[in-house]
Amino acid sequence: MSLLLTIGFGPLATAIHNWVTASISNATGALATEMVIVGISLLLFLVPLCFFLGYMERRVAGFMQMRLGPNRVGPQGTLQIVADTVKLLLKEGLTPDASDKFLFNLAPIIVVVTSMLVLAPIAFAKDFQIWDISIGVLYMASVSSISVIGILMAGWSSNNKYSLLGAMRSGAQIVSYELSVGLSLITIVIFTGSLRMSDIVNSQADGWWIIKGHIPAIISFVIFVIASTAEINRAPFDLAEAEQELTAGFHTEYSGMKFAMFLLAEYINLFIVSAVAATLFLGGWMPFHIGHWEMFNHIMDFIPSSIWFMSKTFLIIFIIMQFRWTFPRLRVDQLLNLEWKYLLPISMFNILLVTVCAIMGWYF
Amino acid sequence: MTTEELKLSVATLFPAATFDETGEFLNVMVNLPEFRNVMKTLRHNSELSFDSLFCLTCIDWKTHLMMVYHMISKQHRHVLVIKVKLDNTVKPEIETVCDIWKTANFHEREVFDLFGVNFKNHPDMRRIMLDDNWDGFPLRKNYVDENMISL
Amino acid sequence: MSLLGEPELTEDGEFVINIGPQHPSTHGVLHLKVWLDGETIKKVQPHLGYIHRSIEKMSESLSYRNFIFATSRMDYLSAHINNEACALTVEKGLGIEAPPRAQAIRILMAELTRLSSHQLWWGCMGLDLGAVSPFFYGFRERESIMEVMEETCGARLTQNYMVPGGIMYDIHPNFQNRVKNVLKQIKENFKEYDDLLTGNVIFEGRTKGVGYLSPEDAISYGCTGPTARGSGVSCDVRKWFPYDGYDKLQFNEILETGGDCYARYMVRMAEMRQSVRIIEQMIDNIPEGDFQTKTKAVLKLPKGEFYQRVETARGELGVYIVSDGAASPYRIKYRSPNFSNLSALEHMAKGAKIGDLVAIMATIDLVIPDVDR
Amino acid sequence: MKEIVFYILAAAILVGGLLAVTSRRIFRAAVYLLFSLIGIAGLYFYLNYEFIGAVQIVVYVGGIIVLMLFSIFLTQGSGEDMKKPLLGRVIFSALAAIFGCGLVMSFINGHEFTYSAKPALDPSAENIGFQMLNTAQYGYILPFEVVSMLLLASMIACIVIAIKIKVPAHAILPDNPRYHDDIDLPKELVLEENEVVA
Repeated sequence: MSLLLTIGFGPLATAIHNWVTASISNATGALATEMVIVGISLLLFLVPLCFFLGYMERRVAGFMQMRLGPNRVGPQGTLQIVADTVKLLLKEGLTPDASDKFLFNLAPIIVVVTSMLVLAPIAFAKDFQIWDISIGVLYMASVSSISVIGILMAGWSSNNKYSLLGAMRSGAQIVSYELSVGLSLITIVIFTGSLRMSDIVNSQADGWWIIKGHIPAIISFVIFVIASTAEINRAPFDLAEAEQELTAGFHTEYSGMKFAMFLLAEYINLFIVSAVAATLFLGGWMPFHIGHWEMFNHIMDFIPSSIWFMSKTFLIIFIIMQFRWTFPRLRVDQLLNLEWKYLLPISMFNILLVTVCAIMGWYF
Repeated sequence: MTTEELKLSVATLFPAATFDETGEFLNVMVNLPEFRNVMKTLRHNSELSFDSLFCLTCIDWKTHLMMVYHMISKQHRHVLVIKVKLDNTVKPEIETVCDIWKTANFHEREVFDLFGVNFKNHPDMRRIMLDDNWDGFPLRKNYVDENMISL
Repeated sequence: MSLLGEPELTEDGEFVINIGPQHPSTHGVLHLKVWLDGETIKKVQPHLGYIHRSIEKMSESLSYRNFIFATSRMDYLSAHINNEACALTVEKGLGIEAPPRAQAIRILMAELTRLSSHQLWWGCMGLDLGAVSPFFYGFRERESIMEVMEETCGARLTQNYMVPGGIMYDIHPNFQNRVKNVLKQIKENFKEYDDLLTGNVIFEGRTKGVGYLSPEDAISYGCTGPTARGSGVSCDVRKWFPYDGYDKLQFNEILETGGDCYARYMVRMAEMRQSVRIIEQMIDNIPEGDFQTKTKAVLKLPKGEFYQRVETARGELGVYIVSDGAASPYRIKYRSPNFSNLSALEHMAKGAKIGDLVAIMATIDLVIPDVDR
Repeated sequence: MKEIVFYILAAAILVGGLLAVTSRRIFRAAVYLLFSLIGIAGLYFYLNYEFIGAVQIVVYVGGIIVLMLFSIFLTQGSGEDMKKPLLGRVIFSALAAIFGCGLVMSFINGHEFTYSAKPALDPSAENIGFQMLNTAQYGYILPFEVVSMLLLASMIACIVIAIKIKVPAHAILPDNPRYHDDIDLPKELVLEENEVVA
């Protein structure tokens, strides 16, 4: 493990790439082989990640509620989530009789696949990225908008009134909050002048955008965290599955593995949102540097880039988890008011501000 | 108002009413035909103004049913009990008071459910606790439940 | 789409959903049929009786000592106060009074019950609005009160500590010390309660102006307890018709004029402080002496009618006993606070959103066994 | 290998489109349309027109399909199977489709595809942005603004439609041709025997 960290993921990826292209002469075949390798390693990464996030969520909840959280199964309760997964896998996956069975079974798949697709442009470490697409940020914004269709589909096909109400709420919510998320992403795009993820990270070598971009960047960071919490349907914006109002909203009728897929998608989305915030505002895998403190900067460089990326991401995940266990839920009209009357006008104004800053060069 | 004053003013308003002072509160027995009129007056008369009906129930005396209305005036702080005798135990009927006190809506439904008293002009006269197709009225003294197991 | 052959929308384009009988926010088996226009509530119809046990009918065949214990199962969160109401009614019929020591202990226990009930309500209120953490904070203090109860009564929830003529046993020797510790803990933690919910922007947005009940409607619907006091209707039985020596104590009746969910919330929050105040006055001044008056083995009430009311955590509980001179009551009527408070729900929820309905139900603080009896 | 990807995408588009037209359930039809549109976005990605592909997803999938699903939610009876279309309509639609297909095919066959020495157009976001907001010759600023006017108009229209005007029930009846016996009704409005008005 320590060897892996010292090598770094970037050179590792390059080595694998060279090996594959050398052993398979056909270029398309090599690409396909690499796709398979990426897919398998992604799954191997995501499942433990979701286990850990599930465990972390319970521990954070316990911390916020003066209790311990899971501490029985395995050392410090770490295997609790494994036990739960086994339970979910073995449970009967019910499909209601009066439901539209095709769409009912398709919906969780769409939700999970969408969130996995969005992972592609994320830079996990230095030179370690699945697909450095030239329109990275736009790609993420666009592909993540498909997941709302999965939720609408789940709500409608369950043939349950609670599900339908939950799906309606979630649709209205995601479509509205996408605007704020998009606009706050654009702030950094304007600063950087590129949609490519690697360009955005590289532009932060001399300082993170939240510091370099000062006021407009901080505004859009706050808006991004709020709006993206709403977009991934987490409390205090979890109206789509508001337990006290709609029992479980759009996934009321889901059980077993299909329910676990929604849970999986929720955690992947949580990770993605935090990763995007870390990449755009906190410099992604870029280490923390201070001006001309060469010694300090050098020590910071010594910490592997993947550790930097993960620690920033998990910092934001921790913040979003704290929201969940602190705030009451908003009402549906208040939710839309917040977006259309507060966040969106502020974002619009912020775009103007950031444009002025970018043109005048008022950033560090 | 003290009990004596209350008795005096009720007696002047409704000469047909009879009184019973053995209990804690002043009990007024009212005839069925003038019942609705009495209740309206009690609520809207400015000296009495019984604005709160805090208990509405029925007692099965085997030979007859007795409707009991406990009411209090928040303003004058006096309590009055109105009693109405229902002689027809097979199909008892009485006027509703749920337009005078809104709380009577649920309480009258409960009495309908458990005693079988029909409240005329009640907006929603359905069973409230039991099944819609329940047989009999459980709080009647002659109600027999074959399935009951006594511990 | 049809659900069990029922049309999705009514002829007026309304969407009908059934909240309950199994639903997280009904706090029991309450069934609400809700007509919706989008998310706006057009009409609410409560369907009751899922846990109707006909306690009134059962009591007609129980002796005057035994029927009291059935009432613990009505409003199980203020079981103690329910018992007290019955004991007081029987005492009224017998023409006796509990000794001063018993009365003092009754008040202490009743106020502890009120505190624990309000703490549970506070936790559930947060839970209903989507904040999970308050639930645990509310239960922390409730748990220490429950331990006091357990030590003295031998039971945590359905205490059954009352008998006609006093209380069943004397208090545990540790009682005073433990209660003092509990009070200290509670007073320290009131600040946390306010930090967690009262000052929260989202919480205020969810409760202010929601579920308005005018004072006239509150009286007309027979609302009592914090539900009515939130609308500014004075109705505290402890002040209006004092029993067990409440008239000798210093405490305030809390009134708020808002009439909305926030006002009802604030009434309960302030009531907890008043309960603490009452307990503080009593805890060091429990008179010495008997804890029970001598009564006959078989109690027989004289012919007549007896009505006694007490202030439970949810409002006015009235016990109406009609006696024909036998060893068991001829007819018992429990005028339960929740039954009347629930009837105002439809009025309050009209025009609100589904989320508001949950908030309104939380501030009425429904206990369904008390509605159904 | 590359051809396989193309044929998979093309099959997704065609099968999705066909199922969208033939499905008897309106919600499913919308979902099949979704697959068709995603396939088209896939084609753009396949051609390396990444920006256009992303815009295709944002506009059609994230916008239009979601709006369609929403309007289906708000409509009554969306779960029931739709009535079978009249035979005449089916034939007419099929003819129209075949005609359109033939037209396109004839154009394609008539056109000679030649290799051009010119460099390929740059499909990057920057270039498209410059072109869109270009005021010089061959700039797209005018059409761009005209299209935004169109969008504004349609938004206002949406608001107008969404504002509910309460019409008393008796006012609806006389205008609805179904309730008039003496008027000659258009063919599709005449109910057949045993048919129930939804």
